[in-house]
Amino acid sequence: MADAAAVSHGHGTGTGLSNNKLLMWTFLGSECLLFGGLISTYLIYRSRFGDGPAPGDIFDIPFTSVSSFVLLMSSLTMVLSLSALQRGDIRNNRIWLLTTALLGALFIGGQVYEFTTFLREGLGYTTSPFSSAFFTLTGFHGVHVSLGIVMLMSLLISSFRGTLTKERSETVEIVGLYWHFVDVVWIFIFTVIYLVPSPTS
Amino acid sequence: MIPKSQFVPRGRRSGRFAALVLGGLAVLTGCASDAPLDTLEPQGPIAQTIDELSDPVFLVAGIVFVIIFGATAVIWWKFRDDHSTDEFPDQVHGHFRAEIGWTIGPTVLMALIAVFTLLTHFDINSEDREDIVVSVGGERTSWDPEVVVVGQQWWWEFRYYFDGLDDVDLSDPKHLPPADIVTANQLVIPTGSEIGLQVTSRDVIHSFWIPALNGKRDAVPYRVSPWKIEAVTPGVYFGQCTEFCGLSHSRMRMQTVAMEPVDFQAWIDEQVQPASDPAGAAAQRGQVVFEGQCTRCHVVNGINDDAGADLVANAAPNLTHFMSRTTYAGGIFDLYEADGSLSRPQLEAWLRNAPAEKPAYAEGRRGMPAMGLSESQIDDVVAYLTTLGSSPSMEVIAATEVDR
Amino acid sequence: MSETTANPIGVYTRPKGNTGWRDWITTVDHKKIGILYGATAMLFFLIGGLEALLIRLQLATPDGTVLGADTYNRVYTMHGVTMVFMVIMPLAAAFANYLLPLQIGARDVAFPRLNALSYWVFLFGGLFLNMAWILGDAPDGGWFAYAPNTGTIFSPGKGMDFYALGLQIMGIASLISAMNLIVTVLNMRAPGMTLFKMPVFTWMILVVQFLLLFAVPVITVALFLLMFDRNFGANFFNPEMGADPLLWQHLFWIFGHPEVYILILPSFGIISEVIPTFSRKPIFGYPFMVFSGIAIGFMGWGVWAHHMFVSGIGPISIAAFSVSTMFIAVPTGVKILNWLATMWGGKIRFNTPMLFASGVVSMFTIGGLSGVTHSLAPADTQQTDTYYIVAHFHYVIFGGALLGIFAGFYFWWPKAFGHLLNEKLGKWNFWLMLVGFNMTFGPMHILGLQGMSRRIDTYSPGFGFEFWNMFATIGAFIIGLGVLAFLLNVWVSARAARHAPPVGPDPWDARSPEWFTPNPTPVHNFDDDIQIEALDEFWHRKYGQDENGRLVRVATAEEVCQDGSATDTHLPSPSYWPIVLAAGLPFIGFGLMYSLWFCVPGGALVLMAIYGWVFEPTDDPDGPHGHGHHDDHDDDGAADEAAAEDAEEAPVG
Amino acid sequence: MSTDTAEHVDTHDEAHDHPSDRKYVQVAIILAIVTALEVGTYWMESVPGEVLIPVLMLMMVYKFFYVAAWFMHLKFDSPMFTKFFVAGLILATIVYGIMLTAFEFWHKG
Ligand code: HEA
Ligand code: HEA
Ligand code: HEC
Ligand code: CUA
Ligand SMILES: [Cu+2]
Repeated sequence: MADAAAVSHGHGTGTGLSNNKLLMWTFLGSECLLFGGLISTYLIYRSRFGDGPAPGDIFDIPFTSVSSFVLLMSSLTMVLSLSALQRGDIRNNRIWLLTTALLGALFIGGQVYEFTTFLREGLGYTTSPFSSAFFTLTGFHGVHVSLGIVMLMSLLISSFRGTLTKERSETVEIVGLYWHFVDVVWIFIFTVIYLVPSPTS
Repeated sequence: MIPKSQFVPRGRRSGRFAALVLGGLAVLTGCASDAPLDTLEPQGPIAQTIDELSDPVFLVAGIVFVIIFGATAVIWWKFRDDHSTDEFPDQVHGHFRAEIGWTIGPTVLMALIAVFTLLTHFDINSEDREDIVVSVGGERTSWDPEVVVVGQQWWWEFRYYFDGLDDVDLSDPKHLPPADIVTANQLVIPTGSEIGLQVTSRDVIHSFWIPALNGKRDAVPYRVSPWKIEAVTPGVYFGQCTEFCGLSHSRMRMQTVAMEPVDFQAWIDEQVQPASDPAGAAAQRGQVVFEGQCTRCHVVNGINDDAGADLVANAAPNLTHFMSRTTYAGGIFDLYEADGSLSRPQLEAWLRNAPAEKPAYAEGRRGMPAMGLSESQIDDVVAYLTTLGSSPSMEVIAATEVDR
Repeated sequence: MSETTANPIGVYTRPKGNTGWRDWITTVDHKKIGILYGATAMLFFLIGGLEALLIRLQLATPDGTVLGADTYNRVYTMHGVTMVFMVIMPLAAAFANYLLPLQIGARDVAFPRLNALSYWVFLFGGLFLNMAWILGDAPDGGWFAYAPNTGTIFSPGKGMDFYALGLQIMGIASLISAMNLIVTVLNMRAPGMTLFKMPVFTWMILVVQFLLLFAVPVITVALFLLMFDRNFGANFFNPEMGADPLLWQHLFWIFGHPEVYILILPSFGIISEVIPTFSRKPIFGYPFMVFSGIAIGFMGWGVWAHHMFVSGIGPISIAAFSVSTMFIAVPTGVKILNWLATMWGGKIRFNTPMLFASGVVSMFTIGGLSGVTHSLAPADTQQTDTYYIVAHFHYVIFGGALLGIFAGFYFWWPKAFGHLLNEKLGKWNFWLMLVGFNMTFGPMHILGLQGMSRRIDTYSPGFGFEFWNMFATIGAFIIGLGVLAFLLNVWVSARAARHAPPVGPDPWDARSPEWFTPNPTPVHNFDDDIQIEALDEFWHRKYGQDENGRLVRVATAEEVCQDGSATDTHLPSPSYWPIVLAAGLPFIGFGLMYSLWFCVPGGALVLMAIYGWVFEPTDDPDGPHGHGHHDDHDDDGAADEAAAEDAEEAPVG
Repeated sequence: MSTDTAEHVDTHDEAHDHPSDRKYVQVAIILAIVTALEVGTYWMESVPGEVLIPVLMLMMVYKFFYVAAWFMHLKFDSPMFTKFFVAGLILATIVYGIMLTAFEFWHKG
């Protein structure tokens, strides 16, 4: 009877929206406050680099631009994979899922490279409030991307086991929401942290 | 003795009244004169300004409370179910106008209070200082009266720079530039002048508070916060560190000693003198011990300079004029007995094993360690310490007494 | 309408899954979870109360020697942390879990397993934090843990690590349950129940969940930064390296102020149910009640720096925050006056729930008014960090939140356990608590204004503090007697109920939809969907108007109530994985503190649980774990991912 | 509401108003162009900060909402989702904005 109720009273009562999707959106709303806090911390500390390297000295804008671009494009491939699945095109769905994961991995690779370069140039995690805030913010973002990759790989596995079907495209959509969110956070970070001129020592 | 209070605050009764209503216990308040930290007994114009804001608000709060509570009591009584009828009460669902009324009413009331709050707020945060002419080492200077207040675990340091603070770099509280006067736990000010304070800390956050003279201001490490203080009548005004600062937070007190300007000048004259070599064999032996053991932390002008102590805070009380203070160790011990003689057993106990007298993490380089002195060494060091500075007036000594 | 009934898989067989401890640890039933929350929180309440009694013993006389400075600092810190995070919040969660689905006419919450997860995470977080006592290093930095006193230099022990990690873990619990309940309220309401037909309690809980949703991440950030400072040498709060200690204060209080409304609003919700019922009138001004709750929720975000009036932020900031704080009195005042107006003209029965609710109205007002006196920044420079503040917040928290929760206990006890609590003991409970409470905290106003600082382990004679401190200590023990009366009541009533007839469906002549179910609530909640036409639907089915427009009873409660006889309702199946997942978190915590090796079993547990969770067959907990016929069943798959992500990300970072 | 029926209805609806892959690619191209413009400012050293920063912010906000609108489907999905997201965003912006103000961030830069 519940089924009947759900359908027939759909508009009067619930929102008619999927629980899962709503859950993901509430979560993303919450994440805004998390990243907001980290970004603000960074902004407050970006000029407090002590004797260590300053952000303006050390950022490699061309390099980061490339990896930002990579992440941006992964959003495209993500949405393409969803749209493929919604059409029932399992093959393309898999291809785009994999591409997305690879692009994400490429981004993470770029971040690892960036971090090691910074380390070599004398910017350790404990060097200054600036360095701590920088690594924490971008590290948090990196962890989010990495978790996204894990989710994408799980989807792929699930797809190969035959359980990721057109009917379940919502799962892909929800992972996609997460993925795009991580992307827009980076859009923010890239502009505000990298492109806006930073203090130099 | 120094009169405790001639400064008669206005509007006090209402505040007390409301406080009592809030406490719900109207009868039994203690007499305030034995409460040296009382916030409702302002002794200076700044505290007075605050009091004049809060008293009426206490009153308003008291009235609101009486109204609400009265109404509640009436309702409870009048509308209790006395089983006299089976009638159902009217099923009233609301009354829009009434509700709008009691939305707007409090809004207006709060807006009114807000106006006065802002006026007072900007008043007590404004600077209204006038230069004071003092003579320092025989030279007359015009001093913009500001004192640097430095908190550290668990005592206060006060630094006087008679050339003004414009050229003094306060950005690193652990390495402050040498000052004309450095003292501890008792802030000495002249009466009748607004004294600026620059409050900072060397380790964790503390809070500087002399309730009779002004509200509090946190001492935040590596931040310098302006504050001010003013006393009208000479006296000793008590204070307590009010931001939790670790183990001995409760034992971190301070006092403000307000003096007539002439007395203040005399105080300056004494304080700017460096220590001279003591007379007397015991004191001389004591000095040797002191130089061997104590100067690694403590400064005595004329013996060692502001070198920085072997402590997390990088500082221990400057002892050059130790005897000119009436209290020590964060203002928790009296240095003198009521008759003006040295309170020797307590001081000896302190030198024997300071952490036993006042909890500290001495092994963590916070607070004064047990120095492991022999009893005769302690006697000698006490003899030496008594040569450092001259004792204050009996008035000040008497006014310091709290517990007796 | 729960998602399981939407994916019909398996029939819940009552006897099998419904008895014994196995059932309690695997349950996903919101009612059981509610009870678990409540019982756990009451246990922590005894611990927190014991700590309070120790505080009072130490302060009873000047130069007290009961605890010593070091222990005292740990005791009061743990008292604050315990009471806030492990007592009031979970008690509110207990009511929210138990009642919210019932009040909206739902079969369960939207994500039953996530619900179980949030309880277990809370429990393990709380145990983890209290483990600090056993391991000899309870946190000692005060509940708001101001930096840099909480850094490794000034707090070298493990205490503050317990604090940071423990709160972090409990934050995960709050966040999960906030998301879950928001979705539940939005999506699972009974047919006809529009948002503005929801009971006020549900509304207040909804507002609280939004506050949690947005406030928890802020303290999460703060705790992460603290943890990185302490464990990995970061420089967020190390002023010597150029950091600013005020950053911590901002982050903490951006969370902390919404937090105090998180503490109070559930209680406001509870008494908004109790007062109408016992006044026999509808709530006065329902829309105002709802909107003022929302307004409090909003305004609560703009006032945090009133905790920082003396910290040295600029005068302009102080002025702005001072004024914004004052206006919070407005929506709160609307509530108080609307409760009074609800009682006005009513026929008030002073049963125990109503006594407690009336206590809230008057006692909270005292606390609120002292709050207003703090909001005047200049006045607060005298008040802050004195016992005047301690008086304020105990009046709002104890006099507001806790008394309200006790009102809820007495009111809904029959709903959960099928019998009433004893009225006589209930009155003892109430009066002892009320008198003791006023004796304890009333004098603190005076002490504070006389200049007694808070967080001092001792005071000297001569400051005028002696009398009232002794008085307050006596009061605290009277509160203790009140608490004992409650415990006694629980026991006595349960025993008495064995021989007494059942309470029947409607002991209070209640109003809201949770009373459509029989007492105690059957596992499946509702036999049938209820069709909601109005606020107070339950009441409206019992009463109508006769030809003269007079109110008359048209139906008995038995006629209106469902009889709980439905047997074929599809229910979510129990699961092991929530508890397993949660059990992994403390290990990860220990790993970060002692040796990263502990993280291995912790992480393994978490991973195993996530895997198990995702691939769990949903019909029978004891059945074979093969792949069933409902492969497509993954109703909270995304939720799992979100949760898993939190769970992993939070402690590992 | 994840009944099979509801889901079915959902997908059905989506098929109607979801943009085509072509549209997605177009969106991506626009995003790429804006990014290129943004990065381009890096070499414009002569532009003063007062001009540069607002322009950068504008482009960032544009990208941000463009992704949210198209890739996250907020443009055609239920406004409820937008509300959650925007609520978080606005709250974060205001609250942290005030916090930065308290740190005098805007003066000191
Ligand atoms: C349940 C929790 C709770 C609640 C609801 C409140 C409610 C309020 N609080 Fe309180 N507060 C705390 C818990 C709470 N507080 C805690 C725990 C602390 C200390 C933290 C710590 O330092 O450890 C604290 C500290 C605190 C401070 C900081 C004090 C300091 O440390 O210096 C301030 C300052 O403004 C403040 C203000 C207020 C105000 C204005 C309200 C308002 O919401 C109150 C509004 C209610 C009323 C005003 C009463 C009813 C209204 C009427 C009857 C209408 C008519 C009234 C008027 C027109 C005035 N609170
Ligand atoms: C959130 C809710 C809450 C509650 C309910 C309470 C309840 C009580 N609190 Fe509160 N308290 C806080 C929150 C709360 N507190 C906070 C946040 C702080 C600030 C901490 C800080 O500064 O960091 C604080 C601080 C605080 C202080 C100040 C400490 C200081 O600054 O130095 C004091 C002092 O008296 C105090 C006393 C009490 C008392 C007597 C009770 C009583 O009401 C307690 C009543 C309960 C009992 C009496 C328990 C009864 C149990 C039994 C009788 C059974 C015996 C036990 C067993 C069988 C195991 N508390
Ligand atoms: C490792 C550092 C250290 C050493 C060595 C040390 N002290 Fe101290 N001393 C302190 C500190 C810190 C305080 C402040 C303690 C407090 O108030 O909590 C202090 C306080 C005092 C005071 C009280 C000062 C006041 O005005 O409050 C006296 C007197 C004193 N010390 C004497 C001595 C003598 C004599 C010696 C050597 C025998 C000595 N100290 C060695 C660190 C030290
Ligand atoms: Cu210093 Cu408290
Ligand atoms: Cu607050």
